[in-house]
Amino acid sequence: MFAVTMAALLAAMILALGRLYLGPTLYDRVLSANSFGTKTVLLIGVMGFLTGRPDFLDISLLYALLNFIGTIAVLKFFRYRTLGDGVNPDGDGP
Amino acid sequence: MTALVTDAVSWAFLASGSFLVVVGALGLIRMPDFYTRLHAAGITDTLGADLILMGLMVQAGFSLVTVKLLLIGAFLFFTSPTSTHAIANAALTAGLNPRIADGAGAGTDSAAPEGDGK
Amino acid sequence: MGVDDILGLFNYWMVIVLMMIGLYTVVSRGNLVKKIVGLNIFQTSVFLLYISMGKVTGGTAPILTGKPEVYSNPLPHVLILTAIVVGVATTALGLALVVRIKNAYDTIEEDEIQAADDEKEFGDAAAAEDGRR
Amino acid sequence: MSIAAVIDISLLVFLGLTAFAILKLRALFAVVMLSSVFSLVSAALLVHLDAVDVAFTEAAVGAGISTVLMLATLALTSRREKAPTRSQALPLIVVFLTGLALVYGTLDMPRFGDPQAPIQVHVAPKYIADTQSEIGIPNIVTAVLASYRGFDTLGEVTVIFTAGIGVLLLLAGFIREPEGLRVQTMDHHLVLRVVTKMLIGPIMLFALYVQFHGDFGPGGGFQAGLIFASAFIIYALVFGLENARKAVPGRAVRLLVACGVLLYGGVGFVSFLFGKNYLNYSVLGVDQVAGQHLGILLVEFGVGLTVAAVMVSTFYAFAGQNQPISDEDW
Repeated sequence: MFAVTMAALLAAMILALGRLYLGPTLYDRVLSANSFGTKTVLLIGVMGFLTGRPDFLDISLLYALLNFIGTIAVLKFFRYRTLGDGVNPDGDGP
Repeated sequence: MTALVTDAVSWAFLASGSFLVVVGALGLIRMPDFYTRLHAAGITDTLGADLILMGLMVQAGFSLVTVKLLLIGAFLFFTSPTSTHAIANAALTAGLNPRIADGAGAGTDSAAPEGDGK
Repeated sequence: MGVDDILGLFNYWMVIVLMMIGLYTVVSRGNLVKKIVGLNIFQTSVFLLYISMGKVTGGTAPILTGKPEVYSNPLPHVLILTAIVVGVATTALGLALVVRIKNAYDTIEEDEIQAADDEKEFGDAAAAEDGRR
Repeated sequence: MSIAAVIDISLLVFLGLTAFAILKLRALFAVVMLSSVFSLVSAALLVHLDAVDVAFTEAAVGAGISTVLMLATLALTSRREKAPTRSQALPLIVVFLTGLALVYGTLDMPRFGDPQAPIQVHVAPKYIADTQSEIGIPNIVTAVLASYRGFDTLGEVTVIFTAGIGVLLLLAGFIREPEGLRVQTMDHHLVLRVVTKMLIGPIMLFALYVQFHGDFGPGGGFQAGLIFASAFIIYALVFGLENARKAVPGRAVRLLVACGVLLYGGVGFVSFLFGKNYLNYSVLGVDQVAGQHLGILLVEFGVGLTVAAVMVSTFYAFAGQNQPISDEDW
């Protein structure tokens, strides 16, 4: 059964990768990268059970915690065009 | 007997979770515009993920593994909707319009396709 | 060469494919950020080569369980673990260089940097042609 | 074919596809997103190849820090790659021939997973057999990293230290005080601010867990340092660099960069004083195992300190640049 779940996750990852490649808007890309992250969390979790040593879930936990840093950075990047405290020439976000 | 029951329950969870994950991914690739894709990705990130984690929890029984799975579930439960919200918010403020009815007005100006689509 | 050989070498072949994609990105693309991403791909392929070599069939992660078990080789893991962090630190250094190049040349395309250098050395482009003749 | 082989092959093919997509795409933002996916898949593959510690490190790097650094660079340079002007034929031929030569070289290699391969019969069996009695911790990788091969790791930490200094030297001259600039702190993103505030605590707690649980499970100083740095970076992203600098001043971070390496080197020096070899921790405690425990704990802490401080100061250096990207580069 773990193998079936694994196959489903891999198939879903292929599809998400396809969307990431196709775009067309950059928001589609962020979205698919983000959902790819969730699938990897699950994949690593299931993989632990499949190999019989499920005590290595720390990696999944790490992704679950940190995966949205990337999303926040992207959001800030597109709204303010910088990751620091800089200010736009026109004074406000687009 | 109990082993059989736990296996059956966890397999039911895993199967339905896998199904939702695949459906969500299909939606991600097949839906016509960004906002509908957002909706499809949401299925994977919340219910699909939680069902799979629940299936694993039933397998693990009462142990540290279950606690870790619970934590993963809890963090995903908070971070996934937050990032989805953030992306949707960013897209809307950047001027990407939802596609309405007969295919007109899919995405406009500033947030339009990103140069080379390939 | 049987199926076992192909399966037994597939990891290495795929590592080589990745390595070559990374190398090709570095050599053929003019954009400096893209070059650094190419270097990262190359780097990851080297990591995978080491880790693949350390894997033992039927083995498990080298964290002792108290039961008799076959463990994969921990030595490549140690080498690569540190290499990843060193890798991200040196990537940061490379990216910092890219930022400074952008400051100095106002471009991060290799060709344009080269052209700007030529211009500085030989005057404008036409004079450069004369100078070479 | 076993399930393991199928997973192995599909993940490798995945990596190949992602790398190819990175090569093809010219929108650099998409390249950054793809390289984060590349890192995710390689972490999954590393778990599959039993290298949980390595996968953990890859995850800690790929989940946030490398994406953030790449994006920061894009924000300071350009978002678009220009079309290649030169002929691509020569590089393609060179790469193809090199690849063929390498594939030819693999034909003599021991097959994947062979327990009799030369790499499996030297050195490593000794580590696996002796770790429990000599070091007394279950995680062999940590034992080798911090004790058996402590010299190597000291070298690596020094490289990280040097790279951090390099970044600071390259970028520090360009950090301008944000006087007169309006500090942008994502005021209108209430949801983000609340969730971030909620998560920073658990992230730091998790970093501490990884730091001090590294003897027993996957983890250690390198991973913990990266996770700790991620917590500060997320704070700086959402609440503004200025506020982050108030919480952790740049000077303090730069000081910590050196402190970590000094701690590592200092532990080695202490064992000198007891008349033993450099970095021989056995003398630090009442018996060998206790000494090794203490030594590994201190050394890993030094590593974590340096890694976290280097990453935070690198982020400060990148995010502190105030040169708005021009419209043609956007």
